[in-house]
Amino acid sequence: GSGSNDDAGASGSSGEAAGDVKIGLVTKTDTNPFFVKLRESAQEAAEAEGAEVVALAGKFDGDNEGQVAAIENLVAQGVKGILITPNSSTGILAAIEKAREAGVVVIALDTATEPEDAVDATFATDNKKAGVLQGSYVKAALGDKEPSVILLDGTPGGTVDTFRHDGFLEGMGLEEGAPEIKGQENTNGDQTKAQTAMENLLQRVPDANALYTINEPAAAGAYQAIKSAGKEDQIVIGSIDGSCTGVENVEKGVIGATVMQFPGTMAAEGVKAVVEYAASGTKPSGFTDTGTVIITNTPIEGVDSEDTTWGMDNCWG
Amino acid sequence: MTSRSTETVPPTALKGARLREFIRQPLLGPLTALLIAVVVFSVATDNFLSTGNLSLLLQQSVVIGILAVGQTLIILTGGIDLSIGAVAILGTLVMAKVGLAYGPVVGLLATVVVCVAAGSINGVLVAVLNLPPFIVTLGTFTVFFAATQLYAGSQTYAAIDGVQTALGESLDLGVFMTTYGVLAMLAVYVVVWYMLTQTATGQHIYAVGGNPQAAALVGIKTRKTLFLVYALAGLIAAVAAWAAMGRIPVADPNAFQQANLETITAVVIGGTSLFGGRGSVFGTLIGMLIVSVLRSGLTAAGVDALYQNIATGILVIAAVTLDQVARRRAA
Amino acid sequence: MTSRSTETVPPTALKGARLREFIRQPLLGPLTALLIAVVVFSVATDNFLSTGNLSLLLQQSVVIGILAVGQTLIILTGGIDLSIGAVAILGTLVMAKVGLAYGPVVGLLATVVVCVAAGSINGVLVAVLNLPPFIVTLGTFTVFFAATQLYAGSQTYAAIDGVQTALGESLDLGVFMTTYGVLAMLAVYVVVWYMLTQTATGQHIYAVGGNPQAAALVGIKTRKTLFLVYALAGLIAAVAAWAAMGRIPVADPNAFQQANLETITAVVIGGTSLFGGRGSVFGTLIGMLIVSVLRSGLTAAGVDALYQNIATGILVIAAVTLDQVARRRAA
Amino acid sequence: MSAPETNPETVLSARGLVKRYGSVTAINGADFDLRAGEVLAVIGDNGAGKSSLIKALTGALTPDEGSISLDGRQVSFRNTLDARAAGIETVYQDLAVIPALDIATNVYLGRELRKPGILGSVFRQLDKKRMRHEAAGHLADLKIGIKSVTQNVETLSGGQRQGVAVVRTAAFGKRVIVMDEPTAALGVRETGMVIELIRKIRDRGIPVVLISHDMPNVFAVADRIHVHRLGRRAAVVDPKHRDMAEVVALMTGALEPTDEEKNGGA
Amino acid sequence: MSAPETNPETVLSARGLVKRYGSVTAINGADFDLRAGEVLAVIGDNGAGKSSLIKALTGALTPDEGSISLDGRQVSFRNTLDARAAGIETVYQDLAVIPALDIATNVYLGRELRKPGILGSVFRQLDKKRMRHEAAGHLADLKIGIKSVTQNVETLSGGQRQGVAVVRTAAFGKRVIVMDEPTAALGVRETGMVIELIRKIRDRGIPVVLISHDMPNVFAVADRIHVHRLGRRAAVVDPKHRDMAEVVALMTGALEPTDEEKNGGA
Ligand SMILES: Nc1ncnc2c1ncn2[C@@H]1O[C@H](COP(=O)(O)OP(=O)(O)OP(=O)(O)O)[C@@H](O)[C@H]1O
Ligand SMILES: Nc1ncnc2c1ncn2[C@@H]1O[C@H](COP(=O)(O)OP(=O)(O)OP(=O)(O)O)[C@@H](O)[C@H]1O
Ligand SMILES: [Mg+2]
Ligand SMILES: [Mg+2]
Repeated sequence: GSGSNDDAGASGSSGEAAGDVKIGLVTKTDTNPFFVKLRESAQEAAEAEGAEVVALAGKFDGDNEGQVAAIENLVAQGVKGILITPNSSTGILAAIEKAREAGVVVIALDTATEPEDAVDATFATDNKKAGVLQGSYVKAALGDKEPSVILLDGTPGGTVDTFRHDGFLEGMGLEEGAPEIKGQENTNGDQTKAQTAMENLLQRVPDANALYTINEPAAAGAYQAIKSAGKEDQIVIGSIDGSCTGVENVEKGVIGATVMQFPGTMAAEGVKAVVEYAASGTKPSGFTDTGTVIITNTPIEGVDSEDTTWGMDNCWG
Repeated sequence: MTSRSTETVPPTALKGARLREFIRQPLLGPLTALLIAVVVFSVATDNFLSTGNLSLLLQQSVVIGILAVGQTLIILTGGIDLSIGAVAILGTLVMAKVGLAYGPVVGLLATVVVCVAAGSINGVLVAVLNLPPFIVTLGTFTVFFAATQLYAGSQTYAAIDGVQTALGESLDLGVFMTTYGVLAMLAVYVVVWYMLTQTATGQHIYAVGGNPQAAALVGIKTRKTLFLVYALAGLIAAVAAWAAMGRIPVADPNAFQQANLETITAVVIGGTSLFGGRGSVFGTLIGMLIVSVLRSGLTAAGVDALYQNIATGILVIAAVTLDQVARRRAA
Repeated sequence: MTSRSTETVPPTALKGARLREFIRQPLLGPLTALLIAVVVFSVATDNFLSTGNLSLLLQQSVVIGILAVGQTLIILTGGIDLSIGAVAILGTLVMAKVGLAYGPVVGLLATVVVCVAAGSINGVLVAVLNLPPFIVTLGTFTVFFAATQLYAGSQTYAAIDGVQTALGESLDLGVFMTTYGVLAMLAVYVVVWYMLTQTATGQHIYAVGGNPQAAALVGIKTRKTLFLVYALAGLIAAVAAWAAMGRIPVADPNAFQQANLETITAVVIGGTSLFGGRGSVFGTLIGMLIVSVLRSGLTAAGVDALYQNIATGILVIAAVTLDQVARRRAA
Repeated sequence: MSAPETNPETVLSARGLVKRYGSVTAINGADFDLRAGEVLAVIGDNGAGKSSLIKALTGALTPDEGSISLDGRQVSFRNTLDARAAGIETVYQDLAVIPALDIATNVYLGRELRKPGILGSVFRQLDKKRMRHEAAGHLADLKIGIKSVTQNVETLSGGQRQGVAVVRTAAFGKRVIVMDEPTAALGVRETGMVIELIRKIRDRGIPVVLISHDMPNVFAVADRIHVHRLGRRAAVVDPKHRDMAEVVALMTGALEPTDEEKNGGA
Repeated sequence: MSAPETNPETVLSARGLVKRYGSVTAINGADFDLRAGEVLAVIGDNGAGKSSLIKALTGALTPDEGSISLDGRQVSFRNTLDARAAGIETVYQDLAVIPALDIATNVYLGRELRKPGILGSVFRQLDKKRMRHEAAGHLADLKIGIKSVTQNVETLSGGQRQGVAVVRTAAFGKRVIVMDEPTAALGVRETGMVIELIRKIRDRGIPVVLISHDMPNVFAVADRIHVHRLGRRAAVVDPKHRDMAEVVALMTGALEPTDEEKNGGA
C-alpha cells in the first residue's frame, strides 16, 4: 500500500525530495526466502531513506512476460528506479532499455544481465567465485581420496546456475565431463526433487563421496536421501546460499560447508543508489560484489571460513 | 440437397433471432463482471484508467489472448489443450533459429509449419486414436517442451529485427497508442467468431462437443472436425509465437509456462463449458480481459504480489459467481 | 423401505456378477501397460527390479499416490481439483508451525482441521454456489498457495521428530523394506475403494458424476454428495501432508507444485473419465504406478532428464493407447 | 381461480399453476385434482405442458405462481426429494436413469438396502445380493427380457430402460405414483404388463397419475381423464360417458367440454 | 442362410446378420428385405433386436457376421456417413439431436445451406435465414406446436424433439428412409401427421422402414410387416391376410408362421 501520492511522470530530472521517491523491485518469484529477504531489506532501507518500494515479481522462475509487464507497469506508475533480479534470458533487456530511456535508473540485484551494461549497475554475489569457494572446500575436505562427484544442479541454462556449476568444477580442479563426475540431475533448487534425484543417483553411484548442490534446500533434500542410505559419513556436501536454515543445517552436520551471500546488502545498496540518483542525478555504475563467505564448523587448513555462530548472526531468511 | 417444397411458412419467430442468439450466448455475466472491475479500479486508483495503462494492459494480454482462441476451439469440442503454450514457445525458437540461418521470412514460414504439425500430432492422437485430450496434450506438452530445450540447447535466441518483431511495432490511433499485435489478436477473434457462428464447420464443432455420438449419427465427420480443430489451434499458436516475438524480441525456451492454465481460465470465465458444446470466443476475450484488468488494477493500486494472488483468486471466483447468478436470472 | 413381494425370481444372472463387475471396471488396459513397463525395464536395466529400487519407487510415490485418491473422488463427480497439492502443503506448514508451538499431536490435529476446512471451502463453492470446479479450485489454489507463503514467511520449517515423521519410519517385511507411509497409502486406497463400491455414498458419487440431473430426479442429495467429496479430498490431503512430513521432514511452502497435474495424470491413465461417473480408485493406483515405473526405469537406464521427459510423454500416451485398444477388444 | 379445495377425498391438487420460460409459457394457469384410489389419466397434444405440470407437482420444477396441496394441506416442494419424502414417486419422461450404473443399482438408487447387523449399521455395507435379487424379481414381472441386472443401463434397449424406470417407481411409491408416458417405448405385451401393474397399484389403494398418448390403454385403465390443452386443464371427463373420438376432439379443441367437465368433473 | 437375393425389386436386404455384446446376442442371424416403393413395418418385443438390426443396416453398428446389399450390390458401411452417402436416412430411437443447438441447426446439421454467390462459395457463410425459414416450414407441417426454430432443442418437449428428428430424415432421405419408433412420444394428432408423412414419402417412390409398437398405425400404413423375435426375423406377413391379434401372437411366439411367412413372405 502507498501513503504517498506521486503523480509525477517518469522524468529524468533530479533534485526532488526523497519522500517522493518511488522505487520498484522486481524479483524472479515472490515465494523464495531469498527474494523475500531482498524485499524486506529494500523496504527497511527505503523507510530509513524516506522512500517507498513497490514489490512485484514473475509468476515462476523464467517468467519473462511477468517481469516485462512488471517493469512496464512500474514505469507507468512513475518510479525513479527499478531494482531487478533479472531472469537469465535476454528477453527483458528491451523493456529495461525502454525504462532507462524513460529516465528510470535500473539496477540488477543478485544476477547480472547479459551484457552486464544493459543495466546502470549490478549489486550481486560473484556466483562464479561462490562456486569456486564451494569446490575448493569440498576438494580440501576430501583430502587425498579419489573424488566421486555428484552434481545437483538447478535449472538447465540458468545464468547463476551455470556460474556456480562452473565455479565448483574449477574449485575441484575438474573439467566439464571429467570421469570423476559420476552423476548429475536437475533439481530446480527444490528439496523434494533433490531428495528423489539423490535417492535415484545413489542407486547408480553407491560410492559417491562429494556432492555439489545448487542451494541449501537441494542439500537438505540430498542429505535426507543420503541418511536413508546410511552414507552420511561417506559424502562431503557443499552448498551455497547462507540462509538461516542453511546455517542451522551446517551446525547440525547436514551440510559440510555453505557459501554465504548477502541479499540484505544488495537491496540496501540498491535503494540507496536510487535515492542518491533522485537527489543528485548521479547514476550508479559497474558491478559491485556484495561478498561471499564459507560457513563451516569443520574449518580446513588453507580455506578461509567462518563458524556457524558468525553465520547465525549474518544469515538471511 | 433435396428439400420438400415449403408453401406453408409460419409467420412467427424469424424476427429477433439475432438478438436472442446474442443473449443466449451467455455473455451477460462475464461482461458485467468486467464492467464492475473496470469501474472499481478507475475509482480506487489514480492511473488505472489512463490511456497509457489501458494500452499497456492490452499489449500485455496479446499472447495469452491469441492462445486462448485456440483453447476455446478445443474446449468447445469437449477437449483441453495443455500443450498450447509449449507449441507457441517451440514456434518462437524455430522463428529465431531458422530465421538466423535462412532469413526471417523463411523463419516465419517454418514456425507456421512446425506449429501446425505439432497441433496435428495432437489432432491425430485425439481424433484418430480416440485418446483423451487431457493425456494426449499433457504428453505432447512434455515432449514439445523437452524438444524445445534440446533444440535451443537451453539458450535464448534474439529476434532479428523487422519481420519477426513486426507485431510489436507501435501504432498511433490518435487517442490511443497500441501495437499491431493487439490488432492481430482482435483479428484472430473476429475470424474464429465468424467460423464458429457463420460456417458449417463452426456448427459441427459445437455438435461434436455437445453430443459426439449424435453428431456421428447425423453424419458429421467427427474425426475430421476434431483433427481440424487441433491443427487450427496449432496455426493460432504460430500467430501467438509471432506476437510473442514482437512483444519480447527473444525466443526463450522457458517462457510462458503458465500459458495453459491462463488460457483455460480465460475460456472458463468467459462462460464456455469444459464439457464442450457451449460457449463463445467473445466470452473468452472478456474472460481474458477480466483477469488482465484484475492484475493491472491491483498493481496500480500498489498491492504486493502475494496479496495480489489472493485477491485475483477470490475475484476470479467472484466473477464466475456473478455469471452464474446472471444466468439463473436469464433462465 | 417398501418393496413388492418377490415370489418370481429369475434363475439367471446372479452368478459371476462379481467377476464381471471387476472386468467391467476397465482395469485390464492399465494393468497390461504396467506389466509391460515393468518387464521392459527389468530386461533393459540391471538394477530396476532390485528390491531396493522397487521399495524406493513406492516410497517416492506415496504423497502423489495418496493425493490421487482424493483427485479420483472429485473427478468421478465430474469435477477437478487443482488445489489439492496446495492444501497438502498448507497442511505440512500447519503441522510444523502449530507443532512447534503446541506439540506434534496438536499440530497433527490442526492439520486435519485446516485441510478439511480448505476442502470444504471448495465444496461449498462447487456444491452450493454451483460454480465450475475448474475455476473454483484454480482460484482457491492461488489463495491457499499465497496464504501458505504468507503463513510461512516463505521459510521452510523442520519437522519435530516422532509423531510428525511417523509415516517415514521404515518397516522391514523380511524380503522388502518399506515405510509406514506406503502402508498408509494402501490403506487409503482400500478404504476409498470400499466406500465407492460397497456403500450407498459411493454409488451416489458415481450417479452424480454420471448424470447430475437424473441423480437429482431420483432423489439423491447431489449437493450433499458433492460437498462430502470435496471435504473428503481435504481429509485425504491431510493424510498426504502427514506422509509428506515423513518422507521429507521439512514443511516447504514451495513443495509439490506439480501435484495437481501428476494426480490428474494418474487418474486418467487409470481409466477414469474426466467427464465423471466412470472409473475406479484402483485404476488410479495402477496409473500412478505406471508413471512412477516409467520415471524410475528411465533413471535406472541412465537416460538424461530431458530425454526422460520426452520418453515419459510418449510412454504415457502409449499406455493410454493400449488401454483404449484393450477396451475396444472387450466391447 | 379459487383456493385449493379441501375435498376430503382429494389427495393431490393444484390451483392456478404458471410456469414461464422467457417468452414460452409452459404452464398457463393449470388446475389439477387427483382423488384417492383412482387412476387419473392426463392427456394432451405434444407441447401442451403435461410434463411441465407433472414436474411442478413433483418438485422437479418450481412454478412461478399457483398453489399445490397434498391431503388438503398446502405444500411447496423445493425439489424432488421433498416430494418423495411426502410419498410421491415419479417416472419422468426422460427416465432419469444413470447409464453407467447397473440395473439393480439404478432401481435402488437413493434408497439402497444395507446388510443386516454390524456390517450394515456400522460399516454401511450395501446388500448388493439382495438388491439384485429383488430388482430381478420386479423386472421379471414386467417380462421385458432383461437377462442380467448387473448389466449397465446404457446397454439396454429403449423399452427395457423404460421398464427399469417404471419398476423403480412402482416398488417405492407410498402415497402417489406418477408416470409420464411409461409405455411410449414398450411393446404390445410389455405395455399390457404396465397397465396391469397400474391396476395392481390402484388396488393397493395408491392413486396413479398416468400421462399417455395411447388412447385405448387410457380408456382401459383410467377412472377419470384430465385433458390438458395450451398449458391448462381444459376438462376432466369420465371415460364411461365419452368415447375416444370425443376425447381426442376435446384435446384438440374441436369440441367444447360441458361446464361440469370444464370445472373438473363430477 | 442363402446368399442375398438379387431380386430386382429388393432395395435393401441382409442375410444372416449377427451381433454379439459379450454374452448378449442382440442380432442372431437376422434376414431382412425391403422392396421398392413399400412401407415395411418392423415389429417385435422390447429387446428383440429391432434397433440393433436397423443400426447394422445403416452403418451405426458393424455386424460380426452376415452381408448387406443395396440394389442387389453387396455393401459394407463403415459408419453412418457411408449409409447416408448411399441415400439411407434414419431416425434413431435415441433421436441423435444436439441439445445445445437450435432447432434449425439440428435439422440441417451435416448438410447446411450456404449463402448464394461469393459469400457462400468463398466465405462459406451459412444461409441461416433460409435454413430457419425452411425448417419452420417442415415443422409446421407436423403441427407439433414449435413456436420458434431458434429455440435450443433442449427446451423442447419429448414429442417435439421427436418431431425434429423425423422432419430431418423425411426432408433428406433419397433412397431409403428408416424410422425407429418415430411416434413413440407423439400425441394422437401428431402421430397421424407422421403416418401421413410416411405415406407421402412412399408416394414419392421412396421405401420406408417403420419400427413401431403401435399396431393400429402399423396396420394403417404398412404394406408388409417384418416380425422380429429373439434377434432374428421370425416372419414377414401381409397385413391384409393377418389381423392384429394374430400378428401379436406371432411376435410373442404363441403362433407359428406359415412356411411362406417364415421365408420372407410372398
Ligand atoms: N426449459 C425450457 N425452456 C423453454 N421452453 C420450455 C422448457 N421446458 C419446456 N418448454 C416448453 O414448454 C412447452 C411444454 O412442454 P412439456 O414438456 O410440458 O410438454 P408435454 O405436454 O409434456 O409434451 P409431450 O407430449 O411432447 O411430452 C413446450 O412448448 C416446450 O418447448
Ligand atoms: N451395447 C450393448 N451392450 C450390451 N447389450 C446390448 C447393447 N446394445 C443392445 N444390447 C442388448 O441387445 C438387445 C436388443 O436391443 P435393441 O435395442 O436392438 O432392442 P429393440 O428391439 O430395439 O427393443 P425396444 O423395442 O425396447 O427398442 C437388448 O437385450 C439389449 O440389452
Ligand atoms: Mg411430456
Ligand atoms: Mg429399439
